[in-house]
Amino acid sequence: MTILHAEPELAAPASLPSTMTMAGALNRALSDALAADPSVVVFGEDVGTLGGVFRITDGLTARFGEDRCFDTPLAEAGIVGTAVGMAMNGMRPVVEMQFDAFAYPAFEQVVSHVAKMGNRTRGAVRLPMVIRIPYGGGIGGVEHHCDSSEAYYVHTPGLTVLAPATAQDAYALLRAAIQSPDPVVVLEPKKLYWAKGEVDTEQPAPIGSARIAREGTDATLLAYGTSVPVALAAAEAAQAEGRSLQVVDIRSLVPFDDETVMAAVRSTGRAVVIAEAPGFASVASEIAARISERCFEVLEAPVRRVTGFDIPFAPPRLERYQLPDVDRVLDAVDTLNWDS
Amino acid sequence: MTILHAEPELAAPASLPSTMTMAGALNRALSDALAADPSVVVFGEDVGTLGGVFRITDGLTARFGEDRCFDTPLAEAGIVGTAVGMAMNGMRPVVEMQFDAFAYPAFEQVVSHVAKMGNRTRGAVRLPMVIRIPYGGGIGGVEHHCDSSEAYYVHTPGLTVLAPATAQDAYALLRAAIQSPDPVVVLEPKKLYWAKGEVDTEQPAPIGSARIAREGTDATLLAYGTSVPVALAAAEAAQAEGRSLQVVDIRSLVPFDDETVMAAVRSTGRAVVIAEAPGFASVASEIAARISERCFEVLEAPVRRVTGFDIPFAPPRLERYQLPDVDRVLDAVDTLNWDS
Amino acid sequence: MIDAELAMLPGDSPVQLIDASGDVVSDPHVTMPEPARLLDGYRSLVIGRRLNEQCNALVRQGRLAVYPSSHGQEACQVAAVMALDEQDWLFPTYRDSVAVISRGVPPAHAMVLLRGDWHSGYDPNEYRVAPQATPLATQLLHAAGFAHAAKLRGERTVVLAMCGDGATSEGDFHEAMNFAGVFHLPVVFFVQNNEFAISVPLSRQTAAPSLAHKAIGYGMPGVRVDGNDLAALLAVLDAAVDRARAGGGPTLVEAHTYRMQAHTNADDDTRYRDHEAVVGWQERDPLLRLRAFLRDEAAIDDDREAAFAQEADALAAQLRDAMNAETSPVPEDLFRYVYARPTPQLGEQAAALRDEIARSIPTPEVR
Amino acid sequence: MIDAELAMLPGDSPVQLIDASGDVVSDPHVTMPEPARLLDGYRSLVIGRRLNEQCNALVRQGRLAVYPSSHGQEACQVAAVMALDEQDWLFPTYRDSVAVISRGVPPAHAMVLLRGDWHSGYDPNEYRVAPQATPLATQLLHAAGFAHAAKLRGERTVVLAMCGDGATSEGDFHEAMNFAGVFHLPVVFFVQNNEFAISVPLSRQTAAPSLAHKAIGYGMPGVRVDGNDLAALLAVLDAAVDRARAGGGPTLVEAHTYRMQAHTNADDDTRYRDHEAVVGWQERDPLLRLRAFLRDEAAIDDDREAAFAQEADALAAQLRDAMNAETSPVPEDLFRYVYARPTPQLGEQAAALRDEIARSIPTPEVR
Ligand SMILES: Cc1ncc(C[n+]2csc(CCOP(=O)(O)OP(=O)(O)O)c2C)c(N)n1
Ligand SMILES: Cc1ncc(C[n+]2csc(CCOP(=O)(O)OP(=O)(O)O)c2C)c(N)n1
Ligand SMILES: [Mg+2]
Ligand SMILES: [Mg+2]
Repeated sequence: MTILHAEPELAAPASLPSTMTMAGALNRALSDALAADPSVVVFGEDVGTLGGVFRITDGLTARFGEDRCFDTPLAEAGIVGTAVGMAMNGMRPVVEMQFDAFAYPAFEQVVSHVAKMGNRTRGAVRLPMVIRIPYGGGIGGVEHHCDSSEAYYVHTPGLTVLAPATAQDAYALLRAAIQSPDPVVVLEPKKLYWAKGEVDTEQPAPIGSARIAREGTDATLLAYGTSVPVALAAAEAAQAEGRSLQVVDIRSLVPFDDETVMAAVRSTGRAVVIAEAPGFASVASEIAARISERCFEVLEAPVRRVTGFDIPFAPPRLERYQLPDVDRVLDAVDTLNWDS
Repeated sequence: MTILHAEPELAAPASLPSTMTMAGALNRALSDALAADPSVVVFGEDVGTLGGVFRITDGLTARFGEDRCFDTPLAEAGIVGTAVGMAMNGMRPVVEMQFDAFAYPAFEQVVSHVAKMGNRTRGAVRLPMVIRIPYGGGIGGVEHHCDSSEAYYVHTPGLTVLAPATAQDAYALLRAAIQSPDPVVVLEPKKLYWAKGEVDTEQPAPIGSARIAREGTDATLLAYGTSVPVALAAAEAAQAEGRSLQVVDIRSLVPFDDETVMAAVRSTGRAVVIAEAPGFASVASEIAARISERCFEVLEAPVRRVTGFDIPFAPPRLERYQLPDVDRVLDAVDTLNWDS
Repeated sequence: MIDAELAMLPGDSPVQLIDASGDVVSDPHVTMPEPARLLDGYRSLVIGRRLNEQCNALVRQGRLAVYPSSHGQEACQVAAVMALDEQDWLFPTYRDSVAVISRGVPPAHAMVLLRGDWHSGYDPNEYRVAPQATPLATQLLHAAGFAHAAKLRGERTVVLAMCGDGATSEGDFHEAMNFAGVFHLPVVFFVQNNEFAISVPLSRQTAAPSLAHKAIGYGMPGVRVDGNDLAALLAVLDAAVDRARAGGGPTLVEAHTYRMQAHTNADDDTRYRDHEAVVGWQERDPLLRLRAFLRDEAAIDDDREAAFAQEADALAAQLRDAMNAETSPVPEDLFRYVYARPTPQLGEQAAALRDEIARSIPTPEVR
Repeated sequence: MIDAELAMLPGDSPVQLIDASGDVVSDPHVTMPEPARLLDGYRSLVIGRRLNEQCNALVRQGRLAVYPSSHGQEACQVAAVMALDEQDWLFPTYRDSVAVISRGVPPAHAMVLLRGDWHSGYDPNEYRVAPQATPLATQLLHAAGFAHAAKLRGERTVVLAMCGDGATSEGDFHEAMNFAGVFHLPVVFFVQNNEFAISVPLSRQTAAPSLAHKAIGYGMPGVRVDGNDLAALLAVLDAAVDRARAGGGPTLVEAHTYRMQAHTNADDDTRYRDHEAVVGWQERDPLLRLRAFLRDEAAIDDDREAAFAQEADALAAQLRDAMNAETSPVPEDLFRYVYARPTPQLGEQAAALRDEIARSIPTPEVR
């Protein structure tokens, strides 16, 4: 089932910084990539005439034609599997999985081929393909429409995994993903699709780089995708209480920016990891484990994790209990041995 | 492709403790379950006449008939998906995925239904089913035959995930899994299929309980499945060097035995987690993060992880470099701030 | 070609017993259901149509998060249920709420999923209706497995599994059909071909002469039927269910119908289809033609019609009231059913949430 | 039934041009390939057979980890490659090493996977041969996508994808066939039906009259052919490749053959089939019948046969020597190709391993 949403404004023609929604930025990134490189093709379910259930591919078929952006039969393994073959044959496919949970049928193709083909062939066959996945909750979606499935992908060697939190990064990272010689999974926080921001199409966001989203000195909040606004809001609230929280937007889950992350945590000595996915064996686990190991001697307190509970995603009318929020983050911050 | 292997001895009739291989213990657990409960059915690829490529189902069709143990069409989503329907209709299906990587086609069924049906129906429809997966390397298997895929399952709420390391636990945990009202993924360390051990069919291994595999006072090694013998060998070697290493066999990944694990680490103040899977966002990450958070004040050193590299599993002639071994464990132990 | 093979291939046109104008179409191979049964079916159609309208209204009023309507497909919804016996099982999709309700599930319980209170609102065992499936085609495998268990136990249960035209493109459709064929299972696969998968037309789902032509590839008969003709649907589904019950194995039934409204209220179908097509299908409406037929047969009169309409209105009103009544889902339930017994970890997490709520710190949604 | 439909259905028996005893079978619809081509094909059969024997020997000598032999299926292996042009692509499975080698890949490179040195030993772009696929049916989707790219660029490339009877049960088979049908792609799906999937007989894979009967469900023609008759295989595959190249779309070709040996050396087929069946297939051997035919046609003489045998022996000897020569895979390679540029994390891990090896601490396997 599809969820209600507004339409992205049509991408501005100029390359001057302009304000747009994340959905608009993604749409712009796709059209710029299609215009820039004839080997780029976009396909998936309802991405053609309809423009995608979230309108991320809005207008692409009209502008670039049926051969560059088209609908496929309703089969996710088929979409990803044929993308593998297209990438083997010189194309740069960008495919859309309609919702997070509907990418699971493609899991074997992703794990056993997308992630491994380059290694299997000693680099003779690289797969420059992008799998776009709207992920996460916060939109009142019913079961199967709100999973945070990033852990499955980051644990799979060979994949690059990105999760932007701003319109700017959404544009820049999707462009970078399409240009990458390696397969990239782009996790799009559907909850933030309609959040607006400044976008400078000339400003790159290198894959593998985290971003200091807010300066702070007392503790470091680490977040990505949907949890970045939560972290920023928490930092804002803490400010009032006289606590200075630094916010790191990981944005590139694989490769992981150890340098920026560890430097950030070393500068404060305290850390809270925030992620919407169930916490057990998750990206948050990895970040907490890395920090705990690499910053051991400077940590004033255990690294706290504010994550989703280890449950199937909640039904719409209960989802607010599953999503990390400002209070939970602040509660976690309060436990960081302040009087040590 | 299938890998060469011996045959399990036929299960001993008596229930007195007897020595058998892990393969024999699993075979015995299946036949005992089939004999004890008419609702138990075993199916999968080549599990019938052939008895499975690892002979775990050897003799079951002959003894219990085609209706109780049978071959299916070659389709893993089909095997798991029909098992869901069978479990909905009063059976206790025990299905075999021939190798770890060949369970991926069933991923959507596992994540979106097996794990969620009980929750979806408020417990009205429980799925008492078992998915057996021979996992891990160490047998010289070619690509797709050696994955350690446990992270995918433990991160999926609703699944119980077990990984035995001994013949005794293999028997007891598989019996417990088949009796469980919830769906259970049993990860069988194929590398240990032919390792022998004492099996007392009367001795239970409760789901959710870790096991102290070796007493020790200086540091705690945490392992499961294929990495338990590595941990024990390392502890043995350390003994010679005058270091007393405790070994915890996690064996139940979900539910996780925090009580036993934290008590063990608190008793030594040092911990090394050993697992064969790629380390990034893995079970080892979770264990390290939990210990780092819950034992923060008693830890003398950062929790170390000895895991597989973040690469697709190595080809047979290079696999020894990918597998954790005694030297790597001892090297990790050496870094645990002994002079602090 | 061998006769056995011919028997698995669908006819050149869908089976029809009552045409769009209500006139009888004679077909030697199929027998017209009893008028009484058709009258009963008409009653269900009226109720189904009314409930579809009510649910659309409830979405507009914000009482339902989303509703995939079966407006125009009510004959399929009703026939699927009428073809089943008490002990049989139905495996429906998100679009099949009317079928679920026809099977006896109280409308308000059927709407729990789409209202967002929980993932499913009824006990499948009480009504022998599986939870409505969202991941496409996955339920077809559950249906096959369910039927396999029944067969192993020698029970006479028949399973009817529903899916759409788009779902036939999924690998799970293939595997379910194949398991059913190989194990000769008592299951009927009922495809409602409404020509669209959200915005994607049937031509993007298959190049086959018809979806029913897939059946021979699994060694089962494939039948095409007019999906807006209740009489034809009953005749075809009855035969398929009888075959399955008699040990004759599975059947693939393709009902040709049309999705009269957008995919869901959230969808904007003006983006991908012109209204003419929709209008063209209005005169093929399943209610109109059956009403005309029953009128000709003098099997229905104004009083009966009024009575049906009244009954439908009453049920719709009940649903409206139930949906307007405030419910408040319980946060603790998030942990209660994940496992038969919550894990220690879930115990900890539930306690943390209880504590958080106790401290009555509101947890506002971050926007 | 409509003619267009009939055209998609396979005949009642597999296409055959040369029967088991080497006699010509006349079939109005198919034309016998030129003797020269058949002679060339026979040469490849001899080589293929010899390589299968050599590889089995190499397994016994511990030089190969495992070998799935195509003994008895050489006609399929050879025909698949002969049907393709230079620029065309082959998507083989683990069983199709002989086809891979016929396509020009040096035997020693083809054996890298099964020796365990690396996951694949040749550059797919150099020979236009995809890596041999192990996950069943997955490569069929790659083939469809590859063909789709060729079609989008207006190239005349044709793709031939191979799989076994068991693989047809996988969802990926369905999705690949369907994408090819819907997008009318220049791809030929070539199923070697050798009656077994490890221990599981064909009857457990399908209840269909034949695997070729699946084709109509995707709107493409399905053809059955004698998989041990090189002449028939060439005629059928040539036609399918020509159709694809001419824009006629995909074809499903089912070759009926038999797996003469165990699934691999690791398999024990005495557990699930009796030897009679195997013996029965020996007189249907693809080499024997083609040799008999060529003899009758006086298209081959003792010298030629001796020359072929010699060539095959030489190639086998080359392979043996290459496999006996010690190679030592480089541990650093484990990190080199995972990404175009190794991540910082892989950099760290590679350094750690280098350091470990430098300290020349041996890393014994724990048993
Ligand atoms: C595996 C999967 N992929 C994608 C979706 C998203 N989705 C929901 S309904 C739908 C269209 C289904 O079309 P069809 O099968 O014809 O059924 P209809 O909605 O027309 O009744 C899609 C793509 C899904 N629910 N499951
Ligand atoms: C997805 C998947 N499941 C299971 C296997 C294990 N396996 C390898 S070969 C084989 C049998 C394949 O039979 P068939 O397709 O007929 O090919 P054949 O070996 O007879 O050539 C199986 C089950 C696999 N390789 N991939
Ligand atoms: Mg539809
Ligand atoms: Mg086979």
